Amino acid sequence: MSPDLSASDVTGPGPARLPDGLPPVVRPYGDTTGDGMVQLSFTLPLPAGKRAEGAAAQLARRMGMDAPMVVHARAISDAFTFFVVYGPVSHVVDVAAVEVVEREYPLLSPKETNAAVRESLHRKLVVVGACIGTDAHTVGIDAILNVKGWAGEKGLEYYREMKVVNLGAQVSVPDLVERAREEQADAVLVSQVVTQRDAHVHNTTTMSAAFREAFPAGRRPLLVVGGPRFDENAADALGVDRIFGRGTTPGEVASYLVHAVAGRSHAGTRATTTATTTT
Amino acid sequence: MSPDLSASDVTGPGPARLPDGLPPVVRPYGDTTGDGMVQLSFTLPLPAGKRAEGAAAQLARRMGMDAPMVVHARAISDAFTFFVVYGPVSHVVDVAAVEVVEREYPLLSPKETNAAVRESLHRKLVVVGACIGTDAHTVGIDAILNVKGWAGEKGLEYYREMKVVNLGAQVSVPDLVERAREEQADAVLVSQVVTQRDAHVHNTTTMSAAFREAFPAGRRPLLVVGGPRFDENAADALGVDRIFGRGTTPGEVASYLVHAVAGRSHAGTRATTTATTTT
Amino acid sequence: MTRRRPRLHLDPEQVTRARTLADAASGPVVDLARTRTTVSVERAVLRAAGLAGADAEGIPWVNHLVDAVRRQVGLEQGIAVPVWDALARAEAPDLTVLAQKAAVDAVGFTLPTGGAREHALVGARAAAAAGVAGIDQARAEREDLVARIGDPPQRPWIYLIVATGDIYEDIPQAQAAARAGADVIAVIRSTGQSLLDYVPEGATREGFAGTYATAETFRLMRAALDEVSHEVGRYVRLTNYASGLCMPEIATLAGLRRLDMMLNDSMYGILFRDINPVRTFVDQRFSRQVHARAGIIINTGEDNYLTTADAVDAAHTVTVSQLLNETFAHEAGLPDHLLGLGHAFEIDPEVPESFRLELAHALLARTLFPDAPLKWMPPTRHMTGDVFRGYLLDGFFNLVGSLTDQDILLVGMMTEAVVTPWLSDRDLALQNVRYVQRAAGNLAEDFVPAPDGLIATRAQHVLGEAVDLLQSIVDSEGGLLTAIEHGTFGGMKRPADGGRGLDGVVVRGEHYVNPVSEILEGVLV
Amino acid sequence: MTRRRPRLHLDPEQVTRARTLADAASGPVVDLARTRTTVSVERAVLRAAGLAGADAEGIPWVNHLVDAVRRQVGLEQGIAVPVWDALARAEAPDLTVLAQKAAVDAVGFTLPTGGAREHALVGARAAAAAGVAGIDQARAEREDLVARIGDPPQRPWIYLIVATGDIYEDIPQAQAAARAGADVIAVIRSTGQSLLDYVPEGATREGFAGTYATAETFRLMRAALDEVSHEVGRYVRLTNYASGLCMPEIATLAGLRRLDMMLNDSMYGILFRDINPVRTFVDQRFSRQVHARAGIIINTGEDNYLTTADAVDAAHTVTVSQLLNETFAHEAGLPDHLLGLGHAFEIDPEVPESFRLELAHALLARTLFPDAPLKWMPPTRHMTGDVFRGYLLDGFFNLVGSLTDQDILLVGMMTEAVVTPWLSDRDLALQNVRYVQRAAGNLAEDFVPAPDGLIATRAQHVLGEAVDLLQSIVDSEGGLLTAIEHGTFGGMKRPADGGRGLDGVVVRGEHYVNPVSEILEGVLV
Ligand code: B12
Ligand code: B12
Ligand SMILES: Cc1ncc(COP(=O)(O)O)c(C=O)c1O
Ligand SMILES: Cc1ncc(COP(=O)(O)O)c(C=O)c1O
Repeated sequence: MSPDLSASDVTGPGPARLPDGLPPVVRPYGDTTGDGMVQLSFTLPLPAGKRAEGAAAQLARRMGMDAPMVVHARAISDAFTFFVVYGPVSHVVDVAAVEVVEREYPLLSPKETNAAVRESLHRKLVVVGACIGTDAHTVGIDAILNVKGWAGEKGLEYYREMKVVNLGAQVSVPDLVERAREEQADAVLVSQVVTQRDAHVHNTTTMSAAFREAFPAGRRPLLVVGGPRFDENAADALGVDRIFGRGTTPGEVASYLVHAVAGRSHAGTRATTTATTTT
Repeated sequence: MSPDLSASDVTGPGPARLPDGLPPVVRPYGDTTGDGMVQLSFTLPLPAGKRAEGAAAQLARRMGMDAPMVVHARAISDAFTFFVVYGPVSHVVDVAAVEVVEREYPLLSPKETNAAVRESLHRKLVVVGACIGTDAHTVGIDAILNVKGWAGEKGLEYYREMKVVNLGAQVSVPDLVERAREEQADAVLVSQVVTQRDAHVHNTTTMSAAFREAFPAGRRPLLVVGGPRFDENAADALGVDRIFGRGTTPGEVASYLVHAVAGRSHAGTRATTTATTTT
Repeated sequence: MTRRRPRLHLDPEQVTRARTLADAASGPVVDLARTRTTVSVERAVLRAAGLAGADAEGIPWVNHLVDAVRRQVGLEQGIAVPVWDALARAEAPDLTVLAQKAAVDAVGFTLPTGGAREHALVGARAAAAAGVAGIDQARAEREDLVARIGDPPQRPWIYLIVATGDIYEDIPQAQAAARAGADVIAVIRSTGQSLLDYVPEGATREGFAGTYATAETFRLMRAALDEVSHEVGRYVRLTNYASGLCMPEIATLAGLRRLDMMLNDSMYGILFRDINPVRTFVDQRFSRQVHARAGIIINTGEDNYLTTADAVDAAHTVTVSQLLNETFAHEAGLPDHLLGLGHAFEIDPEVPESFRLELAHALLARTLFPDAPLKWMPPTRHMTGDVFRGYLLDGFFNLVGSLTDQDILLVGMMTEAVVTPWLSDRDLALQNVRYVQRAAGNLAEDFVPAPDGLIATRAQHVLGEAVDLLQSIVDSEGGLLTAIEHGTFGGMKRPADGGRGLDGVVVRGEHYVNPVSEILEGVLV
Repeated sequence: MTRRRPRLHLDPEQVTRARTLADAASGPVVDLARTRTTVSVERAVLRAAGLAGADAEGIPWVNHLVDAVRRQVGLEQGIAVPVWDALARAEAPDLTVLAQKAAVDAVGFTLPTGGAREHALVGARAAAAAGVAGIDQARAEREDLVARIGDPPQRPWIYLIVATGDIYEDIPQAQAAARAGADVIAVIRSTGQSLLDYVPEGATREGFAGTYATAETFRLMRAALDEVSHEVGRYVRLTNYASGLCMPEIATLAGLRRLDMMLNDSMYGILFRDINPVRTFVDQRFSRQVHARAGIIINTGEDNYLTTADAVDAAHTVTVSQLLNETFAHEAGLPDHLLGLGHAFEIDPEVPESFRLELAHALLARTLFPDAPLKWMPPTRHMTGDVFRGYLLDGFFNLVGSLTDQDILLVGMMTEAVVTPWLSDRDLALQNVRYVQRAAGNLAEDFVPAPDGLIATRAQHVLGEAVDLLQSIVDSEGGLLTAIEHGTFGGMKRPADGGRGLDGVVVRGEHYVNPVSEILEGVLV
């Protein structure tokens, strides 16, 4: 009878709210405020049996589930067992401490974006896009770039004040650097969808390193990567300027681009102008 | 490219095995040894949005998932969001430290059980069974007690040397204590299926306390509880002698009973003989 | 609702025979019920008359009053005469005070005759009429709301269970469910409530695996659903359970509080709660009369048989129970369109052709009861902790619902074998239903069971077994009561003189009067 | 396999018209392919002749040898004459040493005529014959194993993907999958392999999202599946990908290593890998000739169109592609029973009646290609991170497979939108298939699309659109190549002179000889 009572200390009525109206701490919700309920599934490389079930419970406990219920155990072979576990976790979520990439730019309509580009650059904003490495998933980058667009919004090609060069799939990093220089790109947009063995991370860091090497600091084009499995908070770690994740719309990207490109310099830090050497 | 390498340190070929042939430590397995992959789902009492997704990732991180992928977020209402999260957990399972209730008794056939009862008690072994409290789920206890049995094994009623009194559903604790005394029960078998708000825990501790109060130490019948959501390691905490979980078969229970009742005393610690007062 | 062309041919003679046998089996039981009353029936009369509230311990005043009357003068004449006589004698200004005094034995009850009796009856009948008027008003309100807000656009209606134990958690969950597509919300009751011989009071927050059904939880939830009905543009129905020892009172409260459906099976309490068979049949007849008046759709509980018996072997017991529920319901005045006969998708998924067998059973029910709003219930018994598999089974269950024109679809939960539904389980479950209903669309038009194929053969076979079982019930010495005693349904053996609540049954005396029944049975209007 | 009564009526004249148009559209492309060779076709000849291995950098000897010959004398006459001439001239004792020397330009190749040419050809033809004999032997082995161990007892066959990137993780996963019910195992290739103009060597462990296809990974996996085939009592088939720049070589290795099916689409490489169209058509014709000889079932890739185009709007492009794949395959000698034409369950689940539309499309393919082992592919595009919903969609996909007599069922994974399949995903997916196949049983017998209902109308409509599109391809100036250039398929625009690998295409000279093709085309036997 106690779990919900203790829980309402945490999230119930009363406690202060964050400025945005959210509760400062929350717990997962099964059917009662604060019950902390979570569902888990995983495979352990152990033969099915009590011992494996105990191991599953131990793992769940290590994950913070004090009283795990191992509700399903199925032998996948004589060496692996699949588990479903339910139970309450003791962790609370500290909502105030949540790191989110808040939208740091105003959302503009295509018209506003075009006006802002004219205003700040006095020329077209040049965007070079590609799927790099061996990745051939172009639907995501096409969703952002092609006129057709995504989720009802037109892609960047539709913007009169943007010049879009879409290099397509499986572009090598050297080719991308080269094209960015040739086109005097303001921004390079890269898509990475395959994430097995962290392919997206490796490819992105390779790409950003190549751009850092090829362009003097402050002169390289804006580096933007996107794909469904990126952590939007990882831009610094990956050496890029911005990451866009699952469900990004073209309008967001366009708005970001004017904001960031215009913000960077009014003189124009385009890719060639001051290019040095490259490989 | 590293996760699997680091992982094979843990479970790969080479490291010593436990006496039972199991690896000493394992990690969850997605598609590569040691990748630590786990699937999670839960609801947070937050409106859908980046902040809620960040909160979901935070929770996953607190659960030990260093690089969580929040792959699905769906608004259940304007106050709740449901998440599916995938990713690797950093925890390892220490297989040697897994607590399991190992079968402490030999598995006997009905014939052997009957012989053992005759041998040790020189009379029938008396079992009183019930669903206590408000629980009316009798299928589990019936599976153990009724002749029909479970999973191809006959129930205890089938054993010639057992006397089974099945009280059915929603039996109050005082009634159960009373019947146990009347029947001079060697063992009391209790089923608890409803677990919401820990009903099974409350009912079991109430029951075991009542038996402790009603019988002098060492004279109370063996207390056995069962049900699909019990933690088999919790016998001490619940004040009972043995817990049986999901998928128990009648043969296991019968084998345990002869082992435990015979082991306890050859004189016979039956419920009445030395009963004192009760309420 | 318009029925599609029948897809199953049943021998009309056998159908007639099945119904005739069901009538024959129920007849003696109805006679038994007509000649008895129970403490709960009498308490229901007081509740209809407006007596509410409870003492400090939570024991309702209706219980105190009925117990006191019974102690002093018995219930053979019913509660009405002694109570309204006492009021007429100004023992107390109103029912509540009377009950309070009765609780401490500070009132003397009598059984007047002649003028005094007539006088008492006038008071009682007025009070009862006011109560029934309250039920009528709730019904009119419902009809009005449905007319204004509208019914769900699709069949089957989507029926969802809420079961937190706390009415204040239930409400937002029910509202979220309605917003997400639920057409009917059922608030499950706490374990153990059905064995209480009183109805708890107030906005309870401490149920186990369900929330206590009280006049106040009914009111709160109905108000919450009215609010959301306007918002979603469909009248969202509310369901509870008229079963257990207080079935007549719960039915009365449901009528007054505008509940829209009630679980109300003719044998569930006997079989699954070990409630005395006679008590059950008496209580049930009264409660069904109330439901009929209130325009409440009853939901029967044939699904329950299949949780203890095998769904293939015992398929015909479902049919027999449906036929019995039908005849009992008709006798109590319920028309076909209020008969939510139940059946369930409970065949072991390991059985070959299990999906087709489910289709056969569901079509059989559909064909036998063309005008009843059938309630199609999801897999429970063969659900396991494998929630993925469970989600799939629920999808196939939903598909049977669409292919066989079911009317009410109790939404299955992937966590059936794990926990009472979480908020997210319900949301996922609704997504499942919506996907299946939308994706299958009018697929029923392409579903044409081969004339001599498995589906047709199986349905005919089950009907045959049902007729045989009914025949054996009618033929056996003690009829239905003996059949129940012998474990015919769900394998449960329940003797007519066993089980809970028998001491609450009273054989009606010659002068028995029940002013509520008089109205419901049309003796008075 | 016996086909059930047709459930869909198609206008036979329109069907004939569709096929005539497909033949007309493919004709010019076949002519193009007949008159050209590619570096990979020539390497395939060397592989058939037994040349294997690679230098320290992993560049295969076949590449070195073909490149050297091309540098020195060109490939217009094919690789055979210059290579076996060099051997005849004792430039090296065997092909490997010859290649090693050629790699460092330590051999001089010539294009002899007269007796020397005839002499070289004798050697080349003997080597080619030995290679083809190896393929024949593998085929005979398969036939023998199938006869002894048996085929899967049910249709559709269950086809499962393994994709860890590491052959040593793949093997136990594939074996586990077979034990759990898979009839066909496909080992997906690493991203990027298709753009390599060489076939990697050895037991590779470092693929991304797939494992490198090599002679050795083929061998290891086939051996592992032979082992498990005996264990499970069904011959478990192995699939890989004959696509990309090395299609002819991969096909040859597949034939030699007894692979059983190969992904091999006439236009996939062009559209989805931006491989030059001419290169693709030339490579493809040769690889299909090999598949025909090897008794390998090809799998076409119509599913891919629906990942970029809408599955309802573009349904007819699937039909057109199937018809083109059919005509190209027939021309290359593949009989119907080796034609695993593809199609997929990719309609947006939000579309009303989506399930019936899927049934319509699947029945259309079934009816148009009654003798082809159709490959039915699962939802991918509309799968999301909601793995529960995904599991349900896969169940409905499986049901379409059963209702419309598909032959090969590519098992869908609930984690489609998340990760390459986990061990547990595969196990859950197989459970899903097994449930659906068992539960639905012979439900197809009750599935009778209403004659003028949605399903029939939709199928006819799609066929009509397909005929129109074929007509416009045939009518347009440059035929199929121009249609491809204009983005007709999957919205991808691929000009005939664009894309990767064009420089590997060589127009055959007057004296071109391909000793393997001679055998495959029946010029020599
Ligand atoms: C379509 C598809 C294909 C098509 C691709 C066609 C094409 N021209 O793109 C085909 C059939 C060719 C294909 C092939 C393969 N695929 Co694929 N494919 C998919 C599928 C079904 C859908 C992807 C998609 O189109 N999503 C829709 C787009 C709009 O979403 P998105 O990419 O997330 O993009 C959005 C955002 O992320 C963001 N965004 C994305 N990029 C960028 C870039 C910038 C700059 C910005 C600002 C934003 C942005 O904005 C977009 C709009 O919101 C997914 C499964 C799934 N349901 O997700 C698998 C999937 C992506 N594929 C997968 C794999 C493994 C492959 C193969 C490698 C398999 C193989 N070994 O053969 C091959 C080879 C491809 C290769 N070399 O890369 C895996 C990846 C696993 C992983 N996480 O590593 C997936 C997840 C399937 C699976 N579970 O196995 N695939
Ligand atoms: C059948 C069933 C019913 C039937 C019960 C019929 C009957 N006579 O038992 C009916 C329809 C009556 C019913 C009613 C209710 N049920 Co119910 N029911 C189930 C169901 C579908 C199957 C349970 C079952 O029979 N399992 C098969 C048996 C053999 O397994 P078992 O009990 O685990 O027993 C095995 C072991 O645990 C062990 N064991 C069990 N007891 C013992 C005892 C001893 C001594 C030993 C040694 C071993 C042992 O051995 C057995 C054999 O291996 C489950 C869902 C599910 N699929 O699990 C819900 C379920 C148990 N019910 C549930 C609920 C909430 C109810 C209700 C309270 C709902 C309501 N509010 O109306 C009611 C009221 C019942 C009450 N007062 O208790 C919940 C419990 C949730 C929770 N975890 O708290 C469940 C999980 C469904 C759900 N998700 O909501 N139910
Ligand atoms: C027909 C019927 N009545 C009543 C109930 C509720 O049972 P109780 O409230 O007695 O636990 C159920 C449970 O599902 C039922 O099916
Ligand atoms: C027909 C066909 N060929 C080949 C492939 C593999 O593509 P690649 O190996 O070129 O990445 C696929 C992928 O699904 C396919 O469908």
